[in-house]
Amino acid sequence: MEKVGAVLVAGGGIAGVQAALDLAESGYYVYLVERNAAIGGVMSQLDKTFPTNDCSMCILSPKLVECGRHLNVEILTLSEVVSIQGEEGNFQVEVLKHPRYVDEDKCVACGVCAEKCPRKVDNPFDEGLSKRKAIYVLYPQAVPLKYAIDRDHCIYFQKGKCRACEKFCENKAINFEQKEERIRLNVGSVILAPGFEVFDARLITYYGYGRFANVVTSKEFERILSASGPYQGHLVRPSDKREPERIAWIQCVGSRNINQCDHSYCSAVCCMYAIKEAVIAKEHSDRLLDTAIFYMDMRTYGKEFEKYYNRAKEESGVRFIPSRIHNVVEEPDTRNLLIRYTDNERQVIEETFDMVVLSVGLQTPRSLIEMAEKIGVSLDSHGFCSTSSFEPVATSRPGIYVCGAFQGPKDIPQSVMEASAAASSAAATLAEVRGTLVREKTYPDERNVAGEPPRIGVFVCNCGINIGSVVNVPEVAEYAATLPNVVFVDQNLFSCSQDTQDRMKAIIQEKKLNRVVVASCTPRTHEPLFQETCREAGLNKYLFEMANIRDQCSWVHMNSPEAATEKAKELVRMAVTKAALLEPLREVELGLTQSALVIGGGVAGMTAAKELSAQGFEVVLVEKGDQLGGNARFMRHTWKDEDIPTFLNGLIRSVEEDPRITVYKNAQIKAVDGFVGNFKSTLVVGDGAGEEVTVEHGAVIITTGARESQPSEYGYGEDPRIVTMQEFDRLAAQGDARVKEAKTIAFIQCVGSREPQRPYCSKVCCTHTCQSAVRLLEENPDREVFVFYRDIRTYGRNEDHYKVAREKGTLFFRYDVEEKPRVILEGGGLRVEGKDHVLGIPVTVEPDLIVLAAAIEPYDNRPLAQLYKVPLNDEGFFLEAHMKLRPVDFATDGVFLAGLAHYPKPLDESIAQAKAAVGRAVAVLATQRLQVGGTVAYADPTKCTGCGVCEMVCAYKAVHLNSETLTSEVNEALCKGCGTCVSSCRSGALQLRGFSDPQIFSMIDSLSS
Amino acid sequence: MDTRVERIRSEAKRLLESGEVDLVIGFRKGSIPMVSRPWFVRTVEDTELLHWDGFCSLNLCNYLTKRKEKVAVVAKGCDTRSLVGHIQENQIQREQVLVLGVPCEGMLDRRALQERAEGTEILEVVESDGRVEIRGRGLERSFPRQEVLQHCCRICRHRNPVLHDRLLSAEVEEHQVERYEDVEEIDSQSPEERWAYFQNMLSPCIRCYACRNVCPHCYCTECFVDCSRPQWVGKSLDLNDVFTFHLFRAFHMAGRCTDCGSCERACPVGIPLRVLTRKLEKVVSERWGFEAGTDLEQLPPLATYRPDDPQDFIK
Amino acid sequence: MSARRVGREALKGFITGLMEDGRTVWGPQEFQGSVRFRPLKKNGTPVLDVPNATLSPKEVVFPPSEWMFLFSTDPGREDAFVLKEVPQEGPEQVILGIRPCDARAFQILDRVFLEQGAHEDPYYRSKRDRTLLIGLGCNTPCSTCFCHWTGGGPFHTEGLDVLMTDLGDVYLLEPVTERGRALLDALQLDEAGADEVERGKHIAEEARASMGEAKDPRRIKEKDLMALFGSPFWERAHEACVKCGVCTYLCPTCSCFDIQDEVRGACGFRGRNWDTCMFALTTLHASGHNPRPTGKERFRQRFMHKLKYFQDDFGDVMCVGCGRCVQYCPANIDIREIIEALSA
Amino acid sequence: MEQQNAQDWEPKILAFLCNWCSYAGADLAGVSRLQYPPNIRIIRIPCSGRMNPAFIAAALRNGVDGVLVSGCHPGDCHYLSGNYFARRKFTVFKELLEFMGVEEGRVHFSWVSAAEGEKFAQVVQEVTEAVKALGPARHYVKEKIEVC
Repeated sequence: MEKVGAVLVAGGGIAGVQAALDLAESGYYVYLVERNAAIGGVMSQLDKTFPTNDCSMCILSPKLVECGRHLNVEILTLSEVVSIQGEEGNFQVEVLKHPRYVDEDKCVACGVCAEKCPRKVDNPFDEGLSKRKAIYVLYPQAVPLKYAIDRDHCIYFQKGKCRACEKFCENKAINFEQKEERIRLNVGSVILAPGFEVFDARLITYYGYGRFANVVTSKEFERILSASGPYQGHLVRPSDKREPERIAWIQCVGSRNINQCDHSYCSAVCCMYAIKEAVIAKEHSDRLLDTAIFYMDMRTYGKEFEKYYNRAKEESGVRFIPSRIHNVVEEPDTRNLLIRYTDNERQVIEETFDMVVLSVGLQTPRSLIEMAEKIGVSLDSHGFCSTSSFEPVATSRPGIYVCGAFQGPKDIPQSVMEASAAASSAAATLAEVRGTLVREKTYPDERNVAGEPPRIGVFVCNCGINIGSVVNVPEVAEYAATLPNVVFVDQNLFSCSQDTQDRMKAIIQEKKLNRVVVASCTPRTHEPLFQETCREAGLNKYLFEMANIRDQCSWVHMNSPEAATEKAKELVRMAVTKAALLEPLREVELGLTQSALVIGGGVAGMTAAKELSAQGFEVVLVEKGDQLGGNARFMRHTWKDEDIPTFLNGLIRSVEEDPRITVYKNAQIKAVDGFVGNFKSTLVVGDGAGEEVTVEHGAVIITTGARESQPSEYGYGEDPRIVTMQEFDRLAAQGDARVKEAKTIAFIQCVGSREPQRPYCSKVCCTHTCQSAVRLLEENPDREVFVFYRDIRTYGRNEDHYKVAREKGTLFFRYDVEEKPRVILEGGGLRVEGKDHVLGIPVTVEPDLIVLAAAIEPYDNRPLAQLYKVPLNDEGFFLEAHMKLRPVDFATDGVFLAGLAHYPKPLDESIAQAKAAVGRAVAVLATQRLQVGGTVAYADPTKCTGCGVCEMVCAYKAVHLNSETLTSEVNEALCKGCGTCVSSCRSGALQLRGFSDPQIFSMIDSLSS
Repeated sequence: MDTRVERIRSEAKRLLESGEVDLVIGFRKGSIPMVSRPWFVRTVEDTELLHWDGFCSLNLCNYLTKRKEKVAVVAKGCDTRSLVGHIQENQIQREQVLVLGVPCEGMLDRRALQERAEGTEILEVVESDGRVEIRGRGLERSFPRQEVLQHCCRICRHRNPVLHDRLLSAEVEEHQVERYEDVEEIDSQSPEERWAYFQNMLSPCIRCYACRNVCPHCYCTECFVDCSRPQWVGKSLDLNDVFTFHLFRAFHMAGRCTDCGSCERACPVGIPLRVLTRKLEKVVSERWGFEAGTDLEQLPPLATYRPDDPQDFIK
Repeated sequence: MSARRVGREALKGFITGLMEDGRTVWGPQEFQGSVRFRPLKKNGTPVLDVPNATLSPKEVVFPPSEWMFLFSTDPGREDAFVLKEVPQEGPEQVILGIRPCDARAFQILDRVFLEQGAHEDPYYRSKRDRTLLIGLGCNTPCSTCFCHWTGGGPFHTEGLDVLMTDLGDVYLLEPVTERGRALLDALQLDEAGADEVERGKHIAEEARASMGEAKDPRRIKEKDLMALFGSPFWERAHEACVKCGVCTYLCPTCSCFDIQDEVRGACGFRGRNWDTCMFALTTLHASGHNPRPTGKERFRQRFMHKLKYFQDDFGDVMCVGCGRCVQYCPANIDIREIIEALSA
Repeated sequence: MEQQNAQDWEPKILAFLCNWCSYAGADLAGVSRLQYPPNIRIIRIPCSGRMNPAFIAAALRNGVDGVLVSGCHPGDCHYLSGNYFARRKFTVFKELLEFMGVEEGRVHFSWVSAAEGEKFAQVVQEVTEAVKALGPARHYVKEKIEVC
């Protein structure tokens, strides 16, 4: 069957958006199917994101806009997948598209309809804490920014009359006649990213959610904190809008609970979001807000999480109370909430809180479970999509991939990672039809305007009544005509409408305009559109300038039309003044080497190499040791109990036999030159002097791994019966008597992790210990297994191992870091002395074997970090470009990472991350040419004094001092155009194209004249 | 003769003879009293004119900018701090320069001495034993050295070279003196008073740019005041433009100025410019714990940051 | 008898007398950390008992910045972009206490600004014509003074209208020009006694005698221009120079200026500011080319101009030996050494 | 008469906003129809790191009564660290400008995120009030030129 170079992505949350962008960038046409009226998913509802406290919308919105604008991403909103026929490479997907009742081509989101709509509805985006109209945009930054009618609440649909929206819509965009449509799409692959829903806290009746106004879910609390939320970011409680002084979080609501909700798994994200919410709530509060988190285990297992937890405890003063809360009681008068718990001394304490936040878990919605069944994708016992550890994004149906919370509860970076991994997997199956369905736009030749005096055309927009009802547009237009260099002025009803765009194009050509100013709305959303029009008219797109007389005049000065008009004139004057100084900017096309270098021959590195090869790219794989395999060589089972050696041998063989993969063992990187698309790396192969090999490559993936550390405590090294996890696995595999004959086994957790020298959780140890305990007890039920731990962090579905381990009789003793268990070697015997935290009594165990969960630590990554100009974090792991949304990228373009070099993680996550790195790398490699330049800095060598401050402040290593000439040079391929170097340059040698000193000074000057 | 002079000459001689350096930059006696002149020594004969006294205050780092040859330089504490800045800012390579460090007891203030001569021209100054004697027609007076030091030297905390390859005399004791009394006094005034103070202070400026040109850290090929595209600072003696020049000159010195005092000494009309640079010195020290030119490894304060830098002034 | 006398205590009255008829009287005054010629206020006294002022009174007739034209950039105005002359009339003025060296310097400036045939400078002309110079002889010349090398002397009268001699208790005032005589006559001052005139002569002779042997820069005129220009001497001579503008801005004879337009809002002016050959920008061409690319060329230009080109063109060196450049140079560049070297 | 003028007087305030956070915050204020005083004029720059303190000086010299510079919150910079470098520059420049006699309250700095429309409106309100309280710019303004 013929393969199809298009992919359908179901779900427009962050995972779906990422997958869609990666695929569109690497040569596939994408249908992005979203059941809501706009993409964005749950992330768009969040306030801040852990562990960086980034504003969620701020980091998400650029991706949404990019998606909305991408020529090869077709967004189908209000739509859902009904059925999938066909097979891998060629599916027929049936999509049900619900009517919006608003013509997307005509709606300019002026908002008049919603203003006039008389029907108020609970706003689900604010979790019902605020109202919206029956005609609505999902949220202000929505993509696509188009209104939709909520049929269930629309007065016209319910009662047959009203149609106010239709009456007031200047653009005639309302269409009550729209009908449901069934669309058939032919695609080569499908990616499922439908997301999750939060657990319905009403089901746990004893917490009073739904009955007590001040008991809210964590998701509601996100909206309460959000500046664009129901209370504009003022932290108040729902019952009386009073600022709370005491807030409690109750963890594991709908997670790790089989009594009320049948969810035995851990939802993996709640501990971190609760800490974040507590910290942010404190920041929001003017008074000293008391925050308490009631938990079972704090599961801060991710990168930078433990430090975040520590800071919350130590700096922000968030209280952490290890107690499972049995119920919440409301005080009827105050509507305060009473919580009772036992403290460390086993005293019963009662505390009153103004608010209680329930940290609700994640679950797969029922509708999704039904859909999965219909399309033949199998789910696991928890209702999540079942995948293998070795193919973590492949569903049971070939050609259909999965990412995000549908694959299992997880946080944003993991979802983003899987999204890129799923994109990569989908692309791999369709490699031969890459580029067959994508569209490319062509433009007329650019008119050379050099030497011409400026001929500026000014287009003043009414934006329906958005501008015109406040700002006196004719007056502004008349004024614009008097400004220097202005040769043409026009007024538009809607500048952005298609017909106006066509007219603008004609005018630019007819009047020989060489600069264009549009006075309308915000360049953040509309500049690309008008620039596009300029290009279509044969004008360089940088000869365009905007004056924002809507968002900055009419909308914010509604009651002072004269002042708004005056201001609009000045903004136009400033824009015209700058426009006169605009110059056509050049975007340079660079060729690139369509191959990659992978550094590190562990599972992550080999997976990356295989995946790249599957996508049709040549790969050089460099391993510093003498064999491939990395840490996996010492591992027996995945967390899903799959056999690792069999998988590993297969992988090594396929890598070594792959004609597109060149493997260098005993090799290291010595020197690196070049930049994205055009790297040149020099390897030294072999021992001693070694042979030098130069590799040209367009991208590099760093997968240098990490290692188990050598414990320095608990008598390690003093007795052969005290071993590390990795040693334990090896002994067990070899059938060593120390394991085989051990009757009593003690595990000690957090050996070297979560300590000052390694203030991070090693992530894999708890699950490994629980899994090992189960195996030991299965082998011999008479054994005794003891686990000394601080928090059991069997996140996600690994909680099952913890549960089974307990059921099989493993005894768990929690210890405090100040009061660690002690290992005593005496008279040839081993003894572990600790304390049972729950009962408060001493515990002594005399084991035959002690297994230490030794921390995972990075190798010395500094040399490599310097060569590729990428950063490390404080602990020596590589630091990605953005912890939330760019988990496998570096800030340096063309360099990616995966596996343990990034942070400790289990095999399936390493594999997913490796595939993700490939997904991102291919987005670079698949483009034949790189477009660089435009708004970039440049250095004037005659002014440059070579002080190097530009180089020091550039986050992208785009500026460097030429050691010969001692003057700075800007690499346009690396420059992102922030201008930090420019303003740091004392001698004025650096300038930013499009935002140069003369241009900005001219605007300042024009304001005063 | 001062043993330091002998050491300077003999080191210079040795370095030139051995070919270790191509050039030695030091001082020779000036053509008039209370002045010394930078002296560029390339031959052994010329070493005989090398000199050292209480008037060797010019910052010789000024002459190192973008030199290509191997050069030895006679340097006081402040000169070496400027040198650290120069090395960090790639104006010279560390390997290229051999520092003949001279621990400094402070340089003498020519203007203060002249004032003490009460109208009589000083024709000779003799330094000995912590005292300074001035002589002229019918004039013979002597003062404790400490009383007639330059202001920058009186409040200096780095009299010993922070960087040197040879030390030409025993290190002198460093003093943790209060550096910002005058700055704090201005700080305590109202904006009106401060505005009036600086308008008054800057009004004699003739824009001869001596302050800029004697400063080792002002090495821009084109100074912002000379820039014509855009020419945002006027070039006349309009006090607003003069003010802007001094404002931005000082701003460009933030975290770089070592308070060597060159600018103030060079100013022919006697403007106390250092109050501006020391204000910023105080800011970078209080905010970021930074002291210019004391650590080759520490990035200049405006070329680095800490995520938790103080930001009380930002809404 | 034409010499007059003013008792030290009567100086204020004398100045008040000068100010009648609306005359502006410029005199040396403390100005922050320096002594500058500034218009005297009513009842103000000049500082006459210090050596020479930091800046020469050149700034009275050739200000550091002056507006020449005004214009509007408002396209709505009919006269947009039309240059309009800034009116040049002003009051009569007297420079009181100008030293003989600085007065000689006015003669040098006259050659540049006035004696160029058709190219007379109206801005200078206007101020120069209404300025009378009452000079103060130098009783104790400084060690940096070398006016006698350049054809002047501590009591040299060339360029002055009146010579003033400090006799201790009394100032002796001797007219030099007719304008000077008329001014003194109009003021109805006491006539000086013959002994006072005699004492004045004696002080002048003593002052001259205290100055030591003069070197003669006129010998440089005889030297071959290209030989001087190409001399290896410049290589090392300029090394210590930091290329600031102190020497030229303080020099009473330097006359370079730069013309600049400045627009503020919808109005602008065309003005001129002092400039100096020490700055690279002075000769920077629009193309980016600079015929004096390094400090050496600029340094050489200054001295060649003063000591050679000007002499070749006008017969005199463009230096009056006031010694300011020697005194204020941050790097101790001493023009006397240059004169010696070039004339050797 | 003068009293009358002082009451009528409205300050002119110039704001420099980074494209990714504060300009977006201003947009959100607009989208949310938050009303704030009309005295402010906005110049968009890519990043607060682009902010050259000379722009502030130029604005004041040109007779602007107040200046606001706003960027992304620490850690949120679209260009990773531009705002951190900007913060250092602003620290030094503000201290110096005020030391030399420009009144505190003429020049303001803020961090406004893309989600903080409300905060943007509030900052503008505060800045406008602060500048109003100071009265028209007097100190650092270049004298006007009159041509008859």
